Amino acid sequence: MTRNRRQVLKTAGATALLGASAWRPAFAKDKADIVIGAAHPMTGFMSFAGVASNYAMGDYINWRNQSGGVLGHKIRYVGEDSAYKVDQGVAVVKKMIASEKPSFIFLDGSPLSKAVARDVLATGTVMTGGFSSSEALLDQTLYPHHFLSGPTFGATCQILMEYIGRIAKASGNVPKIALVTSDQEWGTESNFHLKARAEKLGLPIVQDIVTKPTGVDVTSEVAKLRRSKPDIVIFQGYIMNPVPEFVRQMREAGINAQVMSTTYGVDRIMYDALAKNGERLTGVMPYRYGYDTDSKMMTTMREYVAKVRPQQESISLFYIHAWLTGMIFCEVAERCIKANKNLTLPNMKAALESIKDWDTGGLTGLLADLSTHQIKSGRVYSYDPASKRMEPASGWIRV
Amino acid sequence: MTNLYIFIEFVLLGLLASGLSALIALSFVLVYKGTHVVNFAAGEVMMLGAYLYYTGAVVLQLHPAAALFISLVGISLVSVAIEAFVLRPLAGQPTISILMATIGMASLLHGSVEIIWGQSPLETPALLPRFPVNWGEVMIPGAAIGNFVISSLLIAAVVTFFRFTQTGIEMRATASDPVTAASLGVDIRAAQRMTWILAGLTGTLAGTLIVSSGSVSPALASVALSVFSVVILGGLDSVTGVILASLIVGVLESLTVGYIDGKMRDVFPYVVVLAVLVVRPFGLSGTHEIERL
Amino acid sequence: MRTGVFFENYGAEEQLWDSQTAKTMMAVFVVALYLLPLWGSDYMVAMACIVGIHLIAVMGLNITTGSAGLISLSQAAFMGVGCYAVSWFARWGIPFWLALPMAGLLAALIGMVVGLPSLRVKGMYFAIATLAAHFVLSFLFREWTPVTGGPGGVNIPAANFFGIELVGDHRMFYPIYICVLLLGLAAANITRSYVGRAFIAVRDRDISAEILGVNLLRYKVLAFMLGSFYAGVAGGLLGYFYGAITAEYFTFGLSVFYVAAIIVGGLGRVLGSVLGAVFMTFVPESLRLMSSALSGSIPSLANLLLPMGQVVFGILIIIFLIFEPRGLAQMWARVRRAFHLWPFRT
Amino acid sequence: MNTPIVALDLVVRDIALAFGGIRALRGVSMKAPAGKITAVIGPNGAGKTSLFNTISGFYRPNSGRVILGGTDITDAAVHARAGMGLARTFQNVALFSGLSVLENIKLGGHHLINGNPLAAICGLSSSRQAEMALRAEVEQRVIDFLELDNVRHKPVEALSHGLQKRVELARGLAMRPSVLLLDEPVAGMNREETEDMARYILDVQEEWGVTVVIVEHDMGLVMDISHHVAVLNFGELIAQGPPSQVASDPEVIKAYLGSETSAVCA
Repeated sequence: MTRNRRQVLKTAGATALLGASAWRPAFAKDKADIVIGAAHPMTGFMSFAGVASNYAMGDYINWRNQSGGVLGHKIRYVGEDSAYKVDQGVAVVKKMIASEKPSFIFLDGSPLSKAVARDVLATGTVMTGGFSSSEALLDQTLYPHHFLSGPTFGATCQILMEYIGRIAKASGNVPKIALVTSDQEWGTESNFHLKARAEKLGLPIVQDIVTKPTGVDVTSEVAKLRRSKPDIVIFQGYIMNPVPEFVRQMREAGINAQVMSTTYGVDRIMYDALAKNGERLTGVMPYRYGYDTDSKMMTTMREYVAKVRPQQESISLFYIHAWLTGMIFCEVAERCIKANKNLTLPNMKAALESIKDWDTGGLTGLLADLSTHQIKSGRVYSYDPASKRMEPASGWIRV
Repeated sequence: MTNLYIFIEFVLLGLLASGLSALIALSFVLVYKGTHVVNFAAGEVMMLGAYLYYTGAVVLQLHPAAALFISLVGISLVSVAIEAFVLRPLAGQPTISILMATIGMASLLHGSVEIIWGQSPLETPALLPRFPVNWGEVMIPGAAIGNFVISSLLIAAVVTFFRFTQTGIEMRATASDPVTAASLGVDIRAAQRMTWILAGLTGTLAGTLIVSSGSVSPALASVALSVFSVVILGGLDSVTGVILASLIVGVLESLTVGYIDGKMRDVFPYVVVLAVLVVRPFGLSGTHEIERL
Repeated sequence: MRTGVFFENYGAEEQLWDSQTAKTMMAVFVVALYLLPLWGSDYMVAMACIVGIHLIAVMGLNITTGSAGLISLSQAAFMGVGCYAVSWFARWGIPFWLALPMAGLLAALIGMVVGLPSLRVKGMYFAIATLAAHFVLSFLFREWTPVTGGPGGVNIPAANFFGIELVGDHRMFYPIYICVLLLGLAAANITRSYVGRAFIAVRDRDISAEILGVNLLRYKVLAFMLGSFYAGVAGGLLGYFYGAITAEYFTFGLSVFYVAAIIVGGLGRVLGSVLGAVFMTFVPESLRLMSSALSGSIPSLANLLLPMGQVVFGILIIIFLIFEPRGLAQMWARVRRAFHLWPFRT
Repeated sequence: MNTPIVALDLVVRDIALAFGGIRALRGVSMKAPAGKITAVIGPNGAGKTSLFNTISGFYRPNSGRVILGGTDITDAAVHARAGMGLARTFQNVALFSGLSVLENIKLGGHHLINGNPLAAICGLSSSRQAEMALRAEVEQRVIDFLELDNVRHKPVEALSHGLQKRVELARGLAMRPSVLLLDEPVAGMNREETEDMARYILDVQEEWGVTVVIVEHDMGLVMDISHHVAVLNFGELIAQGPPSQVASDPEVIKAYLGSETSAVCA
């Protein structure tokens, strides 16, 4: 039994390898398409992000193709729905790898990124990026093929704390900080880094509250917060709810602390909802906002969206994130082709890590450095009731 | 001294929060009493009601009260439909079938809501004025009191309805012994239909109260799941039981947040529930079904 | 073509497959299935692996809920137990073929701990009690970071079979489907032995069963533990299959999915589990494929079609409950009979 | 496997049973002699079925003992009593709809297969053999005996009420009982079915030598087949003895005139 089972396994393994390495044309010579796949959470509770990211990748790739593709290579885009379910996502990715032979795949978050890592590595010809800024995904032994199109949660928190620290130094009085964290990876990881950084800078964390992700009733939490009379309350791990209600009750309870957040928590849906109650959000954003006019790539983006989807009224963080990821995919491909190398993982990894002072067309403010598989920069913005927008409150900070 | 105040405050907040959960729990109990089904679609019905309220108040620009009325009417119709097209055909089927049917309903409603209104949260106008209360060191936020008062009034209304109105009494009769009730000329179908409507209404009111302090999103449905601890603790078929249980759980949650950790908030009640199950399998005051051969 | 079945002795009649034809057909099917990695596309193999894992969990639930009538809403949670278990066993260098049954046993053990208090109540009350168990377990998955890796989840090193790294679907396929076969046979044995009879007796009329000599508590706990064992093994395989897993995977929704599968497939029958698991996995998948195919041509319609999944799921459940309460297995039986009697009866 | 059945006598002593205020049984003492047919009769609500349920352990008596062949089983676990030789049928048919006729009958032999469930799950030959042996015994000693061959594989719902009652009897016999309690074995049967059942009961008692205890309303049947009759009224034993004697007992007649005049036709 065992022996012939082993044989079967061997043959099976062999066929698998064949399947993976079947296509191997001297890539640069004939103008083969570059295939970019994506598993977006287009349905389910992350759909607001997934729909945007799907549009973004499609838009960017069309735009790029219209302007000549990557050194004459056309780019083919395959976007599918993962519903933010690991099963479905994995099925999608496996199918994609099998049928489309993509060189790059956009993934919907860390659970999926982790779950497909092995298969992706096994192909040896695929690089992945996507949502989630979890530090875990930078582990080079497990995920050498993956990169983050922005700073890790940790880095963003670091930026925020640095900012608070500077203000404190300038004004001379040390603010009392309270953390309100949603009980999920993004929240807890940020929470950890915020605390670590605060300790380093000697900023006192007076309260550390953890809520469930879909918390509805927050009265007890506010009561708890009230006792510690914070000057700054940092919300982590919330796209929107229950922050507005939380802040509203804070005010009723006489807490007039400044409200802060980072990355996914500083998008329009959040600052608009807060603004409705006359609140002014402050937070770290790794990119420029969609309405920013100082970035030429952002202008291009806006114009393209206006052309293909006039009904889309704003450009969300998730859209920018995916668009930038598309840019990075193409940049990696371009560098490989320039060096006349096939799109194998080692080559692509090398290309990625060679990206040091890369102009993202201003999306990231500073020139991007992806040598560590992430872009460790961001800027603090503050809501301005006059312009009804988030306006820069600091310069671009690299950590 | 302050410590005492803190304690009082958390207890008070817990008690006030229990109003809403009692209201939701009530909608479970009504259905269980009437039809011996745990209605897993309760959360979705609640959510649908809230969305109807949103549609009325925001899309149609109606007065919140009018919007609420519309959503109540809408939910009554939905409840009737559920009863007629899903549960009536399944009458006499084993428990699991009926349980699964309600889960199917839940999925159906959830999907439909997402198709119609999308998944992202939508702003909803406030239904009640917010009047925060300060009492010495103790401070009660705006929404809490209003919600509690309204919910307790509603619960009281439902209870009186069952105690004193003809329909209510007939419904109780049907619940306890359908055959006899029928033989005494009670229209069982009507009674059961009424049960579902009533459950739908209580759910909708709870849902609307919740969302009227901010925004509505499909996540609202999961609130019903978190009320299960109350339902088990109180006993599936005991109104007084769940009222008592919701008070206990409310205080428990509030104190957990206050003194232990917000993370524990969800799970702590369930630990208590499992413990209680060991001692009182049918909850605090659920009736022990007498076995017959 | 076979028209009827005749037996020489009782033993023959109680065989798993009642006739030579059936036996050969079964054999052909099994062989074809087991050669899938050689003829099937990568995608087919991948889907087959996922279905296989779900199938194991479903077979387990079909013992607990289908045969013994204990409605369990915590199957996914017990899968989680199995998954985290193998992540630890792997760390201790225990080979996967030993880790899997151990994971099953651990899940069964925890199943017993949960079962004993819950089994004092019946029907809905029991269902809700298992729900409580689900919440407690999934809380532990999320929060007990030293053991479960918290929200970030755990990594499971690739299964290693005497030097062969079982990475990729083509290699994971065999461990999965060997488990499917073994556990499937076990389930079949249960249904045709006194154990299975006792389960059904407990489900149909527990008091009468007790008076007829069935030890109620013993068999209820046994049924619950068996279900948990299957879940544990499935969870273990899941871990090896994905290599990394987060607590988000083992949701209440997944447990519900399994209950739906046994209802759609057919309560208390192994065939029911198979049909249910396959059907419930492929309906949403095909729906997704359809919509993504449409999204090319008619984007607007596709966007509408995408969230249809839940709606279709719900409608399916209800339709089955109302029109085919005994599930696909029953339909299959009818079709089969129709074939055997053809052309004598049409 | 065909071990002969040892008939035991069943004795209840001063059994008292109360549900809240209602006193269902008030110090009932009676004896069902080994290998004989004993009938328990009495008007509706006299406590006949309560007595059966107490004997099988479903009700726990407030006082009094149940003694089976000299051993006190009052506190024995309900399921354990099957192993001690106590079998019964139920007033309103209690067959398992999920099982075929054959499986229902085999379930009676559940306590005879005292193997480890794991053996069965792994399909070890030992447990397969046990199954086969049970099947063989059931086929030869019960199914043929009660002429159920042609309905073997039918689902129980498909059977007539009369047949269902017979399957219940078969299941009782499959338990290889020393004492067989029959709760209204002919309730709801037509004349013909009743006569068949009567014949079967007699055959059981003669060929198997089992102690049979019947609760029955049908006076005709009771007087025809039973050797010993006990009369309950309002939870009290008002008479017992041979049928003829009991039938003429003034107490009994009064009790029945009080309720069921029809009964005196005996």
